[in-house]
Parts: sequence; C-alpha cells; structure tokens
Amino acid sequence: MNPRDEFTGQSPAWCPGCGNFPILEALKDVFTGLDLHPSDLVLVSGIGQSGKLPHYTRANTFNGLHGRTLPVATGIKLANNRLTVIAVAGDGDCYGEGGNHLIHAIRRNPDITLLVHNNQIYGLTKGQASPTTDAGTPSKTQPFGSISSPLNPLALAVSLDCSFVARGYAGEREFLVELIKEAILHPGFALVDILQPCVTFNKINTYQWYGERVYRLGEEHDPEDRLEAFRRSLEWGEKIPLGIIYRRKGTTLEEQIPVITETPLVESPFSRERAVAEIEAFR
Amino acid sequence: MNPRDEFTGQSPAWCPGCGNFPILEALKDVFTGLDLHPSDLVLVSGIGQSGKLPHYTRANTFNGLHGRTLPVATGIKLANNRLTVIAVAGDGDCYGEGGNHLIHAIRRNPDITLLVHNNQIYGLTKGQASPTTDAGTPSKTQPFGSISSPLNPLALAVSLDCSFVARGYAGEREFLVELIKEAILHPGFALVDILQPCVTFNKINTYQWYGERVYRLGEEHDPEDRLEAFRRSLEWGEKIPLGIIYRRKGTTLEEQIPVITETPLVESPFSRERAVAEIEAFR
Amino acid sequence: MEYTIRIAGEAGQGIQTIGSAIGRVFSRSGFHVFTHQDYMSRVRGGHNFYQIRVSDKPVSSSRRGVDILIALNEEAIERHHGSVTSSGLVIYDKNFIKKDYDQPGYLHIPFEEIASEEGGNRIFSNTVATGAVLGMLQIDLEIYTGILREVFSKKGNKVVDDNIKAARAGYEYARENCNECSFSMEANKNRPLLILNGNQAIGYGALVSGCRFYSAYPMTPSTGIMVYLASKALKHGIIVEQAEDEISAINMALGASFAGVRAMTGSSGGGFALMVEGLSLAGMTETPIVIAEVQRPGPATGLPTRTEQGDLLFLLHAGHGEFPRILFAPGSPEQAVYLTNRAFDLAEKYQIPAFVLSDQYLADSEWTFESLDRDALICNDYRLKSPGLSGPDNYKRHSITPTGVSPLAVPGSITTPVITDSDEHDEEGHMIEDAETRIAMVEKRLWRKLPAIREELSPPLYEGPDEPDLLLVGWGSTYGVMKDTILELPEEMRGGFFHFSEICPLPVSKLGEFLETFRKARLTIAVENNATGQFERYLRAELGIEFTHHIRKYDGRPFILDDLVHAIEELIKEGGRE
Amino acid sequence: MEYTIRIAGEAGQGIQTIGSAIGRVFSRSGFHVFTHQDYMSRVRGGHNFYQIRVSDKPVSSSRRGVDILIALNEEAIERHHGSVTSSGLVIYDKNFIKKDYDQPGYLHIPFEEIASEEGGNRIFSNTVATGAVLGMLQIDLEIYTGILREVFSKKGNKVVDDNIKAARAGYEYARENCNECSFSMEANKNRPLLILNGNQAIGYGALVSGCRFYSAYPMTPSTGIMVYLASKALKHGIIVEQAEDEISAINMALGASFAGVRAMTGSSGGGFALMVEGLSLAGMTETPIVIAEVQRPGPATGLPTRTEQGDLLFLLHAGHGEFPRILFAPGSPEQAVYLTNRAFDLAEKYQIPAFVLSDQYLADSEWTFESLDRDALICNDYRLKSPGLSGPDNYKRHSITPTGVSPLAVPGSITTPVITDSDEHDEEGHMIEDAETRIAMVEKRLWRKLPAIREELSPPLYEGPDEPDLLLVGWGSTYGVMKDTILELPEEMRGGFFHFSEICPLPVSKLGEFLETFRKARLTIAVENNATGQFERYLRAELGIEFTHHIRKYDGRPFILDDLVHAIEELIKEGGRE
Ligand SMILES: Cc1ncc(C[n+]2csc(CCOP(=O)(O)OP(=O)(O)O)c2C)c(N)n1
Ligand SMILES: Cc1ncc(C[n+]2csc(CCOP(=O)(O)OP(=O)(O)O)c2C)c(N)n1
Ligand code: SF4
Ligand code: SF4
Ligand SMILES: [Mg+2]
Ligand SMILES: [Mg+2]
Repeated sequence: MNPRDEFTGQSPAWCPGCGNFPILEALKDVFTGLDLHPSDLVLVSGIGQSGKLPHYTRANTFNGLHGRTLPVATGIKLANNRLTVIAVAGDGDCYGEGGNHLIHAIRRNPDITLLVHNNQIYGLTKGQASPTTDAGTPSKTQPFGSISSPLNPLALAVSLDCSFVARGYAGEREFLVELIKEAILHPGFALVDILQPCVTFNKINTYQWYGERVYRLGEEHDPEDRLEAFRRSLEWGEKIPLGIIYRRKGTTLEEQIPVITETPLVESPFSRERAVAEIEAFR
Repeated sequence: MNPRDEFTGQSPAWCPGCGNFPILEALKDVFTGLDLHPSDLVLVSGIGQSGKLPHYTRANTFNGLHGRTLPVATGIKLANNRLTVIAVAGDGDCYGEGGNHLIHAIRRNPDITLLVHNNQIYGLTKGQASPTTDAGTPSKTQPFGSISSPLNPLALAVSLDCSFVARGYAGEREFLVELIKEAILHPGFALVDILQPCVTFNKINTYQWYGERVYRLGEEHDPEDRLEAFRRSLEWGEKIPLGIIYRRKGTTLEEQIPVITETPLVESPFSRERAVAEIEAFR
Repeated sequence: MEYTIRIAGEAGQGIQTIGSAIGRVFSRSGFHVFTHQDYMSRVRGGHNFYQIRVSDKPVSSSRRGVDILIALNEEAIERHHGSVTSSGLVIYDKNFIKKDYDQPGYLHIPFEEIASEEGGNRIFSNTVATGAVLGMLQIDLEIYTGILREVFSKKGNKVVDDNIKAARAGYEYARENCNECSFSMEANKNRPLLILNGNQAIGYGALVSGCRFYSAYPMTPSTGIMVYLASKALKHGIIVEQAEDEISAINMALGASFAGVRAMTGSSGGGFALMVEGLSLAGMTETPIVIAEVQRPGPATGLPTRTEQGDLLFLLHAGHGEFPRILFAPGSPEQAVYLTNRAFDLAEKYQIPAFVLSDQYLADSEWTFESLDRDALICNDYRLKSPGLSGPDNYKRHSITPTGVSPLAVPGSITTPVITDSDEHDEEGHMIEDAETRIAMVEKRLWRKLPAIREELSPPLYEGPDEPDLLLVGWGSTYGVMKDTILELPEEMRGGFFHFSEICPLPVSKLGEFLETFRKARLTIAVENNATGQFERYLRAELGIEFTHHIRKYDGRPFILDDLVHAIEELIKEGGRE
Repeated sequence: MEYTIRIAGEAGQGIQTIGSAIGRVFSRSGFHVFTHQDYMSRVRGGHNFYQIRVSDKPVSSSRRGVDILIALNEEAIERHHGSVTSSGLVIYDKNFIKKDYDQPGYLHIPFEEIASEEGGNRIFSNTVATGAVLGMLQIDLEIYTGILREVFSKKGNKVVDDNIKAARAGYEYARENCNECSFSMEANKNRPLLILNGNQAIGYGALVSGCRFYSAYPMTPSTGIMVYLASKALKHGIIVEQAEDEISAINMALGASFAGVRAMTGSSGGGFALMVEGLSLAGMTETPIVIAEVQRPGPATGLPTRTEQGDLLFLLHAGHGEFPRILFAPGSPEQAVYLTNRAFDLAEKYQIPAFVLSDQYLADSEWTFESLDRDALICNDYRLKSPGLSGPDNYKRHSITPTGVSPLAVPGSITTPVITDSDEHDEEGHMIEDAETRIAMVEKRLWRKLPAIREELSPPLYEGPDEPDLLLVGWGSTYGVMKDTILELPEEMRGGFFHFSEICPLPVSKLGEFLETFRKARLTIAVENNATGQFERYLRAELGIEFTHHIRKYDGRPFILDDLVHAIEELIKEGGRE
C-alpha cells in the first residue's frame, strides 16, 4: 500500500472548486510527509463544511458538535498524549460558536494543531456572515450588511501569547503543507488559519481576491518578536501575509500535569486496591 | 433627597475589607457626578461577588446568569439606546464562562461600559483559579497550581480593536471614578478592568501587592496608538499601568442599525395594519 | 383533479426555483397546493427533490405516486421512475443528462437548447422546464410571466424578457410534443390563494404580533424564520441580530424583552440545547420570550436537513428548576401564524416563555389557504408604561398579586427602577435566601399563574364522524397527513382524528369531548414522527390514557399519505392486535 | 442515647471546622452520626449552621430539637434558642457576643479568653468550643487530640500542641462549669465508623471505578466532588481539569472517554443546563460518560447553597433527539459510592451517559456506616484493546450487533482507525443520510440496548411491615428521613416506605412487589423535595399509578424528621382526604 493511499477516505461532498479540496490534499501530503499512520492520528472536527474533512481522509476521527472541537481535542490529548491530535474547524465553528474554547485552549497550550478553514462565511448553512466576514457584506440574515468588525484571529492569538500562530492559503498548497508540518512538529498549541475560498457563497474573497493580496513572510520577519508579530497580524487588505506570524517556546499542558508521565494516561497503571483503600481516610 | 442617597441600595454581603466596596462607592460617585438617575441607568450583572453589586446601589437591574452579562446588556441597549447600560462582571464571569460574549461584544461595539471586578480568583465559589489567576497558584481544585497562562484582558481587547480599554484599581478610588466616567462618556464599547483585592481568597494579589506595582499612565502614553497600546497592555509584574490603555473613534452598533432612528426601538411606532398586510406578499 | 409533480436532481441545480415557481403559479390560479422538500445537508451535488401536489380541493400532505417527474439528472430517473404512475410522465433533457429514454412515459425536452436559443443563455433552462410543465398541464402562462416579472424586475427588462421567452418556448414545446399528455387543469374560478411554508408562517406570525427583536444563530431548518424577519426588518422596525452562539441569542432576546420590546429567538434542537439555561432564566425573572424550535432528527447533529418530532419531551421539561411554560405545535402554516401570535400574547400576558415547536417538514412545506382572519390576530399591550409611578415604593417588579402576574414596567419609562434577578428574589427583585419568600415566589410563579394559563389553551381539533371506531391522535406537523388519511380510509372504518396543537399546559377541563371519544373508539392510534412515542407518553402522564396502537416513523422522513393509509390498513388486518 | 448539636453563627467563623471535628470525634468513637448544613451564598457574615445528630443507633436525618446549641453570635441565639429542648443548653461566649444570658439553659464559656490564655492565640477559640462540647458530653478527649494532630501536623508541633492545650482547657472548663449538664455518652464498644458526605462519596465512587479524567467548572454544591478527586489526583493518576465553562467540561470528558479513559463531569442544574447538547452528543456517538448533577433550588441561579429535587424530569428528558440514559439518585453516601460505581460500569458497558443525581442536602450531609462491601464494587474493563485488529474492514466503531453494543476500541491501540460522528452515521462512523441506515441506527441505539439496560437496574428498596397501610414513596436524598420517619410513626399506622435510587430506565419486570404493595396500601404518599411532584409524575407516566397523597417541600430546605412525621400525622387526621 502506497502511504498516501492509506489516507483515502469517503468521497467529498463539497462543491466543485471548493477551497477545501486543496486543504484536504495538503493534509494527506503532510501525513505521508511526516510518516504518520491513521492510527497514530486523531482528527477532531465540528460541524460545517470543514467538519466533514476527516471523513474524506482516513484517521481516528471524532466529528463532534459545531464549535466544540477544541475541548474534545484537549480531552483526547490529555488521555493519550502519544496521539497526534489535529483539530479541524470552520471560521464560524471556531471563532463564533467556539470562541471561548479557542481562548482557553491557547491558555492551556496542549500540543494540538488547529486548522481553521477560514472561508469568511458560514458555508454549510448557506451564506450567513461569519466572524471573519468583511464588514458591510450583506446576507439574507443581515440585509444591511454585516455590522460587527471582522475578527482578526491572528492578532487575537498573538495577544494571548499563543505558542504558534500562522496563516496559510488553500491556493498555495505546497506552502500550506510546510506550514502544517511545522505546526504539527511544534510542541504546543498551534493555530493555522487557512484562507479558503468558498466558491459558492463568498463572492468577495475569491481565489482571485486572495491571489492578488497574499505574500509570504520572508526572512526579515522574526516570529519570536511578539510586538512585531502583533504588527504583522494586523496587516489585512491590500497585503495579506502568509507564514508563521508568531512562535514561542514554552511547556505544554501535558508536560505540566504531573499525572502524565512517560506512559500516556490511557496506558498508565491504576491500582484498584489502592483506590479502594482510600475509604479508610474517612474513618 | 441628596443625589448620592438616590443610589443607596441593599446592604452589601461582601467580606469586610473586600475590594468591591471602593468600587461600589466609586460607582455611586460616578452616577452622581454624571447626574444620572436610577431610571436612566441599567446595571446588568452576572453571578459572582461582583454580580451582587447592582443590589447595593439603586438602578434598573438585570442580575442574570453567570457569564451572560454582555448579551443581556446588548439586548437592552438595542431595545432602548437612550438608557445608560453598564455591565458589571467578575473575572471568572466575563473572561471564563462568558469569554465568547466578550469577544463578540467588542466586535459589535454597542455603547456599553463593562466593569470587570478582576480579583484574579473565583470569589463566590470560594477560591478556585480564574482565567486571570497568576500561573502556578494552587487551589483545592488545582492542587498542583493553575497551569494555564493567565489571560491578559487588555491585550485581548486591544487585539480586537476594542473601542475603549482601561485599567483601574479599587485602591485608587478617585482615579477609578474618573476612568469610569470617561468610559461611560465614550461612545462605544468600553472595557474597564478593575484590579480588586479579594481579601479572603486571594492571598497573593493583595492591596499591598497591587499598591507596590500600579502606576498611572502619563501624558507620554498615546492611547490612540494601537501598537503602543498593545505594548503597554503586556506590562504586568513589577509595574502595572493604570489608566486608558487604548481608545479609538468609531461608529457604535446602534448607529449602524438602520432600524434605530432618533427614537429608541422601544418607543418607535409599529403599524400593526401594515404588518398584517404583509400576508398579501404570499399570494 | 389532482396531480403530483416531483422535481429531482442535485443540490445547486435550481430544484427549489422550479418547485416554488410552479407552486406559486398554481396557488395564484386558485388551486390548492401542498409541497414538501427532501434535501441533503450539502450545498452542491447529492440528491434532492421538491414535490408539489395540486388539486381543486384542499390538500395537506404528499402522495407516493408522481404524475410528472422533472428529472434534472440520471440519478433522478433511477431513483424516482418507480414512483411515476402508469399515466404519469418523466420529462428530461436527453442532451444534458446524456442518456436517451426513448420509451413510453418519457418525454425529452431540450431544456438547455431551448434556453440558449430562445432566452439566449442556458441559465434559463429552469424557466424552460417550468414553462414546459405548465404547458403539459395547459395552464395559462400569464400568471407565470407575471411571477417572472416580479422576480427579475430588479435585474432589468432584458432579463425579464429573456425569461419570458424561455418560459413560453418551453410551454409551446411541451404542448406540441406531449402526445401522451392526458393532464388537464380546468380553469379555476377561485381567486388567488395564499401560499406559505411553516418558517414563513412563524416569521409572519411574529411580525404581526409586534415582535421587534429577533436574535438567533443560524441553524437548519430554523434559519428561514430569521431570513423572513430580516427581510421585513427595515420596513417594520425589527432588529434582527445574528448572535455569536445560541446562548447569546436567548440572553440578548431576554435583555431586549426586559427593556420592553417583544422578543423572540429560534433554533433547532441542538441550538436550543444551548439555550436551556437561558430558558430557566426567563422562568425565574419572569421575562416574556417566544422561542421557535424547528426540529430535525437527533441526537446531536443527527440529520440536519430532515424531519422528526423528537424534541417534545425535551422542551416540556427543559431547564433546571420548576416554572411554567407554554408549548404550541402548529400543524400547518395557517395554524403557525395564529399560534405564534398567541404565543407572543400569552408570553407577555403571563411573563413566561412560550414555545412554537415546528419541524423541518412543516418548515419547508408550503400550503395554500384562502385568507387570514385578521380579527383573530391578537395585539394587546400588557406593559405598564404609566409615568405616574414614582417614588421607591410604588413599583415592585415581582410584586405578589392574586393572579401571580406582576405589573410589567418598561425600565426608564417610570421613575422607579425595574429590578430582576436570576437568584430567588423578593417582590422588588432583590436576592433573598429565606424560606418564606422562597415559598411565596414559587407559589406566585407556579400555582397562581398556572390555572389561568391552562384556561387560555384550546382543546384539540377533531375531524371525522361522530363516535369514530378508529381514532388517530397526533400533534404538530402530522396534522395534514392525518386530515387527508381520514378521507382516504374506507368509510366503514369510521375513522376520525384529534390533532393537538396547544400542548402545554393541557387544558384539562376542556378535554371532555376528547376523552369520551377516545374511550369509545375501538382502535386508538398515536401517530408520531419519532421512535419513542413522546406525545403518547405525555398524554399518559397527564391524562392516564392508554392507546391501543401507535404508528411511529423515525427515518428522518415525513409521513406520506399513502403510507399512513397503508399502515393503518395493516394494523386493522392484524386484527387490531398489538 | 441520642443528641443533636447545632453550631450557629456567621460565615467565616469556623462553623464547619467545629462541626466536622465533632462529627469525626463521634464517628471515631463508634457512634452513629448524621450531620447537615444550612448556609448562605456568601463568604463572610450572614447566618449559617451545622447540625450534628449523634446516637448509638444508626441515624439518617436531622431533628428539629437541639440539645446543645453552640452560638457564635447573638443572632444565633435569637434564631435558634426556640429550638433548644427543655433539657438542652446554649453555650456561648458572653464577652465575644457582648451580651449576657444569665439564665437557666445558658452556659457562658469564655472561648476567646481560654484560647488566648491556654493556646496563646484567640484563633484557637473554635478548638476551645469543640473541646467544651466534648467535655459536656464526657467523651474521652484522646480522639479529638488525635484529629488535631492529623489536621495541624503540617503546620508544626507548636501549632499542634497549642491546639491540644486549647481543646483540653475548653474540655475542663465545660466539665467544671456545666452544672446543668445531664448529657452522657456511654463509652462505645464499636470500632470507628466511616463518615462521609454525599460529594465525597461520589468522588470516592468515581475513584474506585477507575475514573481517570474529571473535567468540570466549579459550581455549588457540586464542587466537593472535584475537590475530592483533585486531592487524590497525583496518588491515583487522575487528571482533574478545570474547564472554562460547562460546555467545555462535558466535551473534554467525552474526548477523554473516546480516547479510552473513564471520564466524568459534574455540576449543578444551571451548569448541567449548558451540557445538554454534549449529553446528546454522548448519545449519538455512544461515548460512555458519567455525569454528577448536584441539585440546588432553581430556576436559574435560584438559591445556590440550598437544596431541592427539582431537576429530575429535566435530566430524564434532557437532550434533543432520542437516546437511552441511566439515572441513579442515591439516598445516602453509602448508596452514592455503589451507584457511582455502577454508573461507571453501565456507562461503559452500554456506551451511554449515566447520571448520578444528588442534591445539596445529600452533598453536604455526613453519614456514618460500618464498612464497605468491597466485593460489591465492580471493575470490568469493556474496552477492546486487542492489537490483532488490523486492516480497514476489521473494526467498525458502530457495528450493529444483536445487543446493540459495538466493540469499544481505544484509538491508537489497533491499526484500524476509530471513527465517530455527531451526524447520523454508518457502522464505520461516517455520516449518512439514507433512511435505512437511520432506522437501523436508531434501533441499535434504542431498541436493542434498552431491554438489557433495564434488566441491569434493581427495584426499589422497601422497609417496613408486610402489607403496610401507609406507604411512603420517595427517591434520592429523602431516603434517610423516610427511614427514620417510619420508625417514629405510631406502630398502629403500619407505615413502610419504598425508596427508588435506580430511576431510569425503570426495571419494570422487577416492580411486582412494589406495585402489589402500592395497590394494597390505603394511603400512598409521594414524598418529594420539590413543588410539582416530578417523581410522582414519572411513575404515573411509566406505571400508570396514582398516589392518594403527596408531601412536597420547596422552600430550599430538606425534610426534617419531626416535620415529616408531623405532616403525615396531619394527613391522617384530615381523614386521608386530599
Ligand atoms: C449548536 C449549533 N448551532 C448551529 C448549527 C448550524 N451550523 C452548522 S455549520 C454552521 C456554520 C458553518 O460555518 P463555518 O463554521 O464557517 O463552516 P463552513 O461551513 O464555512 O466550513 C452552522 C451555523 C449547528 N450545527 N449547531
Ligand atoms: C453556569 C454556572 N456555572 C457556575 C456557576 C457557579 N459560580 C458562581 S460565581 C462563580 C465564579 C465567581 O468568580 P468571578 O466571576 O471571578 O466572580 P467573583 O466572585 O470573584 O467576584 C461560579 C463558578 C454558576 N452560577 N453558573
Ligand atoms: S459552500 Fe463553499 S465552503 Fe461549502 S463546499 Fe461549497 S464552496 Fe466549499
Ligand atoms: S470572597 Fe473575596 S471577592 Fe468575595 S466578598 Fe470576600 S473578599 Fe470580596
Ligand atoms: Mg466558514
Ligand atoms: Mg473573581
């Protein structure tokens, strides 16, 4: 069996031309590139077009509720830190419904990679504004346009001192592959916000729109400089930077929990005898 | 009736010496100083020691659920934008349970003032770590210490381009009064994070601890400079700045909703006849 | 005269455009229409269909048998040709689907070719197809061209004209080429009927009730309510706010309601699950709110675009602690208008939460009806706005009155502050802990209010012969199919049905007729679109009655008329045993 | 021999320290103890009390009458002096409370003065008070000094010694000055008893069941479970994670469970309300989970530190869609240990959510019992961990088996991926939309599993005479008070009671004895700590039975023994009418 075939899943139900396809392919490249096995990996997703992704590859999968990927992923990682845990989310999923979990996952810093398929729209529910939708964009639920100012996930993550913050683009698959690899290899919570054209509902942020704006951060950018990272994260509009915006060293959640030792929790021994004997403390 | 008396409420059930007392007094100073009337004002609070504050003054009050102050406050403001709406929250309340609403309230930018009584602890539930608890602080639910890195609410707010971001301190009441006044007068969403000693459960961040660290931002700080504001917001430890960290101009949520005109929604006319006639569109 | 038309193909092919246009042409022509939709949870591809039943008599359910199948791809033919009746016809474009069914019962119409030639662009294919169907049925094209004008006028005259040309060409083609066509719809004397679906009906019901604030997070199949209200927002002064999550949605609505405007939220089961704490908050603070819950099959994400009546018991018991609620489950769009209106009225009158419980089937089904009884629409204002209330002692938000209902003041409209609390509180609204106040408040909220609320509700609707032998009982969206089923059952079965749309609190004192009929009937059958028989269980708990049988469906699809008739006949064949 | 001791004062005065020390001394001395706590939702001030009933026979409820009142402030005397029995005594420090009650039944003990003089610091006042009570009761001081040693050893020898000195001084003072003391506790032959409260019992039950992951958000009165497990975390390898909110708490626990470890979450009603969507997720993904819900009076924030049985129907129906669940409601800490253990076992065996429903009364009440039946604690591992399962076709997470239970593999332990989905799915775990798979999966989850689960549960516990005339029926935390009540009722009443702790699904086939006894009893009384009679309603829906009476309490306080006895006597006086 050719390793890439190992990751062949169900056939996708996305629209033809959807920006999710290159992300799916990139992910398969990453898995083979890092020599992962479907049973070493857990993909955790929510509900949305992105949430379907795990079904289209092959790995341990928990496709849970809309917005709740990160708590599930954290529970999995704590129970078995030997697994490579990847959370796959949509922009509505992760920055809207699940916003609180993002903040606190960043604070906890588990060694999880979060891929946000940021199409700046609610795809699966047919085109309402998401938290990243450009201000003013009208939709059927907001006929006068989206009023809230769009959320800047990278700035948010930098402000919370997230241990790895990057932006990828579905239109640059090779680059995306490298980015996701780095995110997975980085020890700690890694956010990769992926610009993902939605060819059906987002008629503003198209392949062309992104293509004209994205550029790759070069050597001159020092991702360890937090202030600089914050400045870069604010860039949006004429120029949109791709690459690792911010990165820092730090201990992960798992490393800080003394209960987790060399053996993952799920394999660590438990003495029922000793547990039962705790009753005597009540005497 | 002396105007300050107008704001006398129930007698407080806080611990003697609690940092909430000076905040309460400061608030009464603000109300009289701004010549507000109990019926022009709505205090919205959640559950926690801070959540009890509205009962200890006198104003329209919605003391709702733990963590849900901001959605309630937003609903009130939209229904009647003539009211001065103040949301009162705890650090657990607003940065923990209610974190998602904070993000999105900032994005919406309603003209609401949010006062967070930040005692870096869960007071009412007796001393568990809150999102702002210093890393490493042990508690009964976290005997190895709080592992997550503390949330920096000011940096978070600046990253989201919050229209007014300030820090006050319960130990400097006069200064706090001025800050809250500015926050209320500022058109748009204003976050005032107030350092509030919890004399019972927080034995680390005491009056003394804060007293030794806080300083007031001077003229040299330009609150309209976002990068500078971000840099300042990261200051914590030896030196903790008080004052307006960030401020920007911008249109409020209410101003952007075309349904809201000179008259607040609650008073604006509604024609039942015209509404009923909409049935004909289905013919 | 009665026909069933099914348009089938993949998502994104415009099935809805064709279906709703045909439905609207019929209703404008004065025919009775019932439509229902079957679609997948995806944006492109997959397989969807839209079914229209048209008749000169009222119809309220779908049939199995199809008279005209508009097949937009090969899969449509493969899946549905078996449903086409012997006199029925499949129409399709052999060039587009790249397969020729040159056999009786199949009519090739070159939709794309005609669209390109006559309209100038193949995007008019759907207009051609719609025209063709109308041609086959010999319906005057005027009404359709009128609709095209309304729909496309914003895009300019050329687009309108091209569409009309395409429609006409399809129409002519069908009339000329349809040798087998035995359809005919006699010109109808009726004036145009109203046609609306369940979501529109709830939205409209809210609109006429003076709902001024709707906050929600999108969730299929409830989003249509939000879309409807958003489309009317500017004209009627409604704030429609898309919340960051459902927790925010209900809390915002409660805030708006507290501030004095009529407020509503809506979702499906999963989204409502997140509102449960807020529901309890409404109960404690006595803040009026209307909640629309449009069910889809669960648990969890379940089948997002399909139907089920699986959340009844959940809603009846949702929320920690004890507080009264109202639950209406309309059986048709018409009922949905009136019941949503009543929900607003009673929510404010008694300061409690009121549910409008619907489901995907009702949400997406269109029904026709003649007109609305405008006088039946209630619009009372129960708020206290007298500026005379001044001084600290005059107004207490939660004052204990004989009815349990306290005056509902608008904050800012009186000089006294309006205070409420999610903690147990005293009459003023301040938190308390003592046993006496607690007891008084529980009794105020529950025991004082409940009897009066109960009296507000109406007993179930009965249709059928006196003293029926066979009695169907259902609730919510099964109304239409039960109605049609009774008419299709052999007369000697003496079948009738009760439909409950006003479910909680049950107006026990008014259930005499129901209980008597129930006791006398030989076969009593609970009909539900769920697996566990939730309503049956509810009636057992409330009334202590036992059904002899039940028919339950839990495949995510609605009851189809012929299937329900068949299921009943099977039950009877089995000798009424269970 | 039986005494009731009440320690009353304001929050922050150390009421709990005194109360739990006295309770522990008694239990170590082999006496039976029942304690309960009444406290306000504030950290300092207000008014709280702690009540201890001690006896040489088992006791399981509180009495109204107090034998020794330790009054820590004036309010304590004002509030409670009426409860002190004629032979009882109030002890207080007149210097501290600045009021002298120089009258029979009052004993001034200068707690502060003795503490300062003997211990060297007035912070030892509580130790003095505890010593004094023990002196009054003439209980050997050894056990208390042992406890002081354990508690303060971390703070060094001096603190231990000072405490012991203070205790002894209080002891001596009381013995010398208590002229009215007629109390005497005969030296007990029993070996030390176990003493634990409901929260500790649930925590311990989880520990012995191999719970390795507990995620929760703090909420009174459930936090004690988390605190207990956190205190054992390092020693036994348990991850206790404080979540950012309850939604996260349940989703984390589900993640951990999916990854193969036994997981649990806990909260009170308001926090659980936020977990409802997650509950439904557990149902759909068939992920085992145990949920402790420790009730407090609602709706909304309600009375945070008080008690109620108001969430039963909510939990039984929580979650959109239909899926099975288990609900246990222990009646005592002892039951809580076994039932929590069974909850873990059954949750994993059937891959469903299991509730342990408690309340503030049970959570904070301490009971004594002799020992634990270690053999009754189950510890089966139902997970599939065979590394032999390789290849894509061998393992399907949701394969349809005759029992409905699919093999539960640990991801990463087999070569095949483990897949699950909140959408309706096929056997492998991939999302589907077709009707056939939907039906098969609903039947797998519900109909295949339910009968077996039902058989696992036990019928209610009966205590009382054969064929009782008067039958009490209750559930959960009313166990103890019903048990004591039956013994206090005049024998001619022939009173007995059934206690349900295994509530859902009801083991209908095992209810013969219950139903027969119920039918034969003349008076059947449902006893519930809520306003609407939720369990009564549940039994009506499940079994179609009707009680003749009910006794309900909804003031936020538990049933007190004397009050329940009185209420029953009143009912009977009224001639059994209702
Ligand atoms: C609790 C809940 N609320 C709402 C929904 C409906 N819903 C499903 S996906 C979605 C948003 C999809 O947007 P996004 O997360 O950006 O994903 P995309 O489809 O764009 O990839 C919504 C609102 C749901 N499934 N659950
Ligand atoms: C949904 C919900 N979860 C938990 C609680 C319990 N609770 C009440 S206040 C509180 C935290 C208090 O901390 P904070 O918000 O910082 O307020 P403080 O008391 O410190 O002012 C918690 C966890 C609750 N009331 N509701
Ligand atoms: S709707 Fe948009 S995001 Fe969804 S599959 Fe289609 S193109 Fe992709
Ligand atoms: S516990 Fe802390 S925050 Fe709460 S009242 Fe006491 S001092 Fe204040
Ligand atoms: Mg999206
Ligand atoms: Mg706090």
